[in-house]
Amino acid sequence: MVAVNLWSGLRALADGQEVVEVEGETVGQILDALVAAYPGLAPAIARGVSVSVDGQIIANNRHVKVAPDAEVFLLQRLYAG
Amino acid sequence: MALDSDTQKFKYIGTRPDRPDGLDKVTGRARFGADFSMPGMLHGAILRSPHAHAKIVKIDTTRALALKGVKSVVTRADFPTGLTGEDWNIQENVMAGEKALYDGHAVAAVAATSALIARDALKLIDVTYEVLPHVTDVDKAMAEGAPVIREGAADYSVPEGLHPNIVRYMDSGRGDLEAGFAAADLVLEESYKTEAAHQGYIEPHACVGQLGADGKGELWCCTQGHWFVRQMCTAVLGLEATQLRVTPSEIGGGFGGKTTVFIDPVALALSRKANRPVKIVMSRSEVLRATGPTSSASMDIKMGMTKEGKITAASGTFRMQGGAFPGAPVDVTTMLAFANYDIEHVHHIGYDVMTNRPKQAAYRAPGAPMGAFAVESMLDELCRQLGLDPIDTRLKNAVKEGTRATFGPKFPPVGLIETLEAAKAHPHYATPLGPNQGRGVASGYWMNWGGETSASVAVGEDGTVQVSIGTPDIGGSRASMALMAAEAFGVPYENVRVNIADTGTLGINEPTHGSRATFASGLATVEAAKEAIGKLCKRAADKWGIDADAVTWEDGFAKPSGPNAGEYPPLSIAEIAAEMGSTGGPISGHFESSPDGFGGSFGTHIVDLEVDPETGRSTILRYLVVQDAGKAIHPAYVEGQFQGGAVQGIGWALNEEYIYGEDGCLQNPIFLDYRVPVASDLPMIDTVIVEVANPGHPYGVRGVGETGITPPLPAVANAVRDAIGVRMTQLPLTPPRVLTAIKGRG
Amino acid sequence: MRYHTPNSFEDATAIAARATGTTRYLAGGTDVLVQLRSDVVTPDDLIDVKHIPGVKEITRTGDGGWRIGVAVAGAEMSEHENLGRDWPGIVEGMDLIGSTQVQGRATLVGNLCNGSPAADGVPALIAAGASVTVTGPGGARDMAVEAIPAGPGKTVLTKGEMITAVNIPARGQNGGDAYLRFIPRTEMDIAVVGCAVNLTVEGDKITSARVVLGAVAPTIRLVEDAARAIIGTTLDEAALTALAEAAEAACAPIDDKRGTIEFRTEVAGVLAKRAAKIAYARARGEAK
Amino acid sequence: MSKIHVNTTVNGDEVEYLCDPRETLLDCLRDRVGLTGAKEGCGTGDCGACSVTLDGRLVCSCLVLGAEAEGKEITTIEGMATGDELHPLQRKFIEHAALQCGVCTPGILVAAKALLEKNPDPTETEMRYWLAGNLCRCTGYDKIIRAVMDAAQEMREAS
Repeated sequence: MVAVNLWSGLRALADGQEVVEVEGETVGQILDALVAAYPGLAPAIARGVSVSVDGQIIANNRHVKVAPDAEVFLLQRLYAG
Repeated sequence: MALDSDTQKFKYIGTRPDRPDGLDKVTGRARFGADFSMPGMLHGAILRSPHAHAKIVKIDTTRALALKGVKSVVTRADFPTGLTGEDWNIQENVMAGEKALYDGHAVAAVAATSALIARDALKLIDVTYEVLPHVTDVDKAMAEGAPVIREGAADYSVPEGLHPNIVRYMDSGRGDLEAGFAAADLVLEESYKTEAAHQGYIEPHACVGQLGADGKGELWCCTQGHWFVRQMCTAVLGLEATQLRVTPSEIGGGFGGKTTVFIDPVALALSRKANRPVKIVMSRSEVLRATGPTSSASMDIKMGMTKEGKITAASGTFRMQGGAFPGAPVDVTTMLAFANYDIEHVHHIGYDVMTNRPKQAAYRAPGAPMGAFAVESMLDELCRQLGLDPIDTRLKNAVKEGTRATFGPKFPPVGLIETLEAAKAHPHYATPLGPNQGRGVASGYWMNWGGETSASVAVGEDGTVQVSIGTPDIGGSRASMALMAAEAFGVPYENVRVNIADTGTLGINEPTHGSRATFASGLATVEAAKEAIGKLCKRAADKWGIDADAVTWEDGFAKPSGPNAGEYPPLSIAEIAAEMGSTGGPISGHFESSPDGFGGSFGTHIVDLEVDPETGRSTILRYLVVQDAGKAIHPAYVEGQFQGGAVQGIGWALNEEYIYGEDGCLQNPIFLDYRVPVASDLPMIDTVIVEVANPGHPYGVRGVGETGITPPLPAVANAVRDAIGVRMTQLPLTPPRVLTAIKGRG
Repeated sequence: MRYHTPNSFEDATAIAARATGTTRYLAGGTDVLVQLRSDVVTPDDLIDVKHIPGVKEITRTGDGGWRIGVAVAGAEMSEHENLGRDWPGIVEGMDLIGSTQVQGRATLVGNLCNGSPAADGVPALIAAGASVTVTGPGGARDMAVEAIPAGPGKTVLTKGEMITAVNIPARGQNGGDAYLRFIPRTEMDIAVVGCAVNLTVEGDKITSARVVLGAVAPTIRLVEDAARAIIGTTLDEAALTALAEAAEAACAPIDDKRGTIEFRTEVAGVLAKRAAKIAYARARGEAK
Repeated sequence: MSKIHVNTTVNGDEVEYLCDPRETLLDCLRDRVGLTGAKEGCGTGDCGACSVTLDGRLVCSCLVLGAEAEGKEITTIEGMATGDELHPLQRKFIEHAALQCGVCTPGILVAAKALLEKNPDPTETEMRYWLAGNLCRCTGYDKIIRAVMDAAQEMREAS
């Protein structure tokens, strides 16, 4: 199981939880598991999120491995200038 | 991708060679967007709405079509329907549908045998408008009764009951704000405003488009990212992605504003109808009215600090308008506003609001400068009222590796502390100030991601190396790529030729934006080089009849890796290349991925300025940029990013703004009144490059392109506060506003 | 648009007289071509005056004054050896217009006929008491420069009339003039406020003065009260305060993208004081 | 509208073209004569990217009509080097990384050359005011001024 931290705006879509436990060994599996567990998160994730794994910002790479004890945060989409 | 080694000794990296494209650029031979022509080419011109908000009742193009020399006319009717999401937004912005949404919105376009005929033809297009009420201010656009830009545009994030112009809502943070503020000795609350600014690139958008009825097209244009252009044009025109080949010209500045499309789909649509290539070049007033300035912002900040200078709590509400479309970078503003500092109790609220203004586009660290102006101004005020040194206070709160960021995750290695210490130690900080003079300090951060990257290298028959990358070279990155390839191959810098490949010859690449080019394309070049080097070693091994693993590559030579591998004279890249045709074929290397491990870059700026107390005009006396580059590949161009970013920030702080009249039209659409800094406005911009290596890149590279624009907004404001004794909270700090503040001092 | 290159003022005015649509004269073109490019004004007839003999000349007149040809560019005025010694204020005004490149083309008459209340070249001409020679169907006559502007973008010249020379009076002894303007940057802006002062002294007492304000009213204004505030004084603090008050009182500016009413009024007083000090120092031979 | 036939000299070469009365010298240099070194950044004389010299005088070619070039001497960036020998300013701009995107570079080089011909030893302030009409958005002007100073010194030593 991996603990995923949600930004406060998403908590309302995940029964008010700040941290959500889901099954998954890669970023992609974790995102899919989040949507399966809390369909309300689907539009936010579809719109594009970045995932931070132990401080590394993963913008759109679904295959990055995630250790069970890794620190995982969902972050709003990044921009570029 | 662990860093190859911290104390790497580089042969080429870190040197300052002449850039490979320098000769063309100083002789006028370099071909920018508008310098390109084609046989049989027509000239296009775009008719733009004179109204800020109007229903388009009818467009009659008969008179225009009748004008001799006119070959085709397009309106929205010539574009496919059924698009959704951002594709629809881009199509709607490229050519208005039912409504003209802002002053300058494209309504129709003409292609003719000369630019003058095309311009004359525009006057013959009769558009019937039904003018609607408009709104251009972000706070007014959210208020009760404000004109609605587009019904039903709000997404899942927007709570019920808010004005339809509010299309996205953000809420993030942690801890207990009340407890945090209670623990503070001083709590301040203040509202801040910044106006929209334009990237101000000197080259207006230009392209030549050729599209056939067979759906096959060619596009030559100035752009920061031709794969983005391909995706957007094919979506807007209903084409298959790879049937359009986009070739980037030299680009005359972009700063984020050329990562999208405005005229390219129009040129292609005109070309398809006329069956001839069509060239469109924007005028400066079209660029300012109808391309993508950044958002304006209205912000409320509250921060608490102990008398020792510890920030105990911070909260911010950020209202930003991104024009008549969703997309104001307010999510980044909420992420980075307090990100410099280790704050336990923090909360951000963000509103993305629509107004009757052009669709915003990215502008160098999009979203960061606005938040920094507010937060670093308030931090300066807290320090002033508590009698604390601004740099020491920032040092006391500065984030470092392992600090939990205000936006959630722990920080990887970063260099904020190093920049603060270097700034404090710099002679500038100790220089005495005269009357009416003031000093301001501020820090800023930018981070990003690697993004889709494809690169390839190929060994020439004479052993020289050709590198093909997909990130257009705006600021000298071809030199950096050549340095990294030279380092990897161990061949002289002069033996490397770097080309910006078109979309037909490389895999997908994200644009040169997000300070990613040197990081991502650089990394891809090094990885592609490793693949080619592997093949070069294999050819040597075959020649010597030993195993490939027993061969290493050093300074451009294949060598037996150890005594037991056998005694063979080293083989140079030239020797291997000379016979590669008969030893297995051409040798090249490729690398495609979306690399992560991007290193964010912190910067700290100090500015001294003098305010004329009788007129309110500010004169910059000294300016210092200290920024963490991780590893400066070509130091001169790293300094150039520091200096260019700082001067854009100075312009944004002092004189640049979008001025809309009561009629909702832009009043200053030319460089006479859109006042970018000129040479005589500025002193030399001093720079210090700090190098805290980024473990995510083989040479430690961090993206340096964007951080530089963020600190100047608050630093200049803090310096004006220091000089006149009054805190000003709205940019730009124009002389009339500063004089009013001085006179209000009483 | 028909482009004409007459070789005499007579031909030029004849073309203008029989023209039916919009007519413009082309000297430097730094206003006319900007308006052409941005579709603000597309003349039907554009009369290029640069082929008329004498238009590029700066000549000393019999009475010690100066005659400036209509096609003399600002840069040529700045580079002229003696003109700037006599009338630094007039040369400064012209020199502030636009960039070095614009200085290579822009002319005094073009600046005057464009009719902008913020014209930098005009206040010092008025302060100097300069006149222009107007030629038309009815022959030639001299008119004071201040009589030419008729409002933003308009002059009193009628169809077929054109200016053929700028006549600057002799400097005379113990005289000094100066022009200052306020712009938010250090270069390249249109004046938010402009002020020219021309005065003569006897010893340290001001014997005559003309004070002119730009960009603070629909036309450039000769401000008698401001002159009266300093005539007969040694430009002491009291005189400077009175000068500033008179200058501010003469302002009837607008709020626009360049400045507010309050700002223009306040800065008009500031510039009047500063310009007066420079003119006073020059009149007394203390400063170049 | 009938075209105007213009005979002029560009970088020492006799040049002939037909132009519409409304076309600027910049339009003609780029579209008729095929010299695209001068760039249009604003069309209003505010950016300097189109700088050329006209009978030795530094001007914005977007504020000159193509028809006005009749019988004149024009020099553009393409005429700054002599064969493959770069002008000191051109060399110093590369050496000092005094350009990033390079679209303002032709205009600035032509303007800087005109300055040094008029004043071989300008101060930094004189350089900055002379070049105030040449906008650059990438460099912040620092390295441009250093490159002009360095070139000026080299040219003084050489003369």
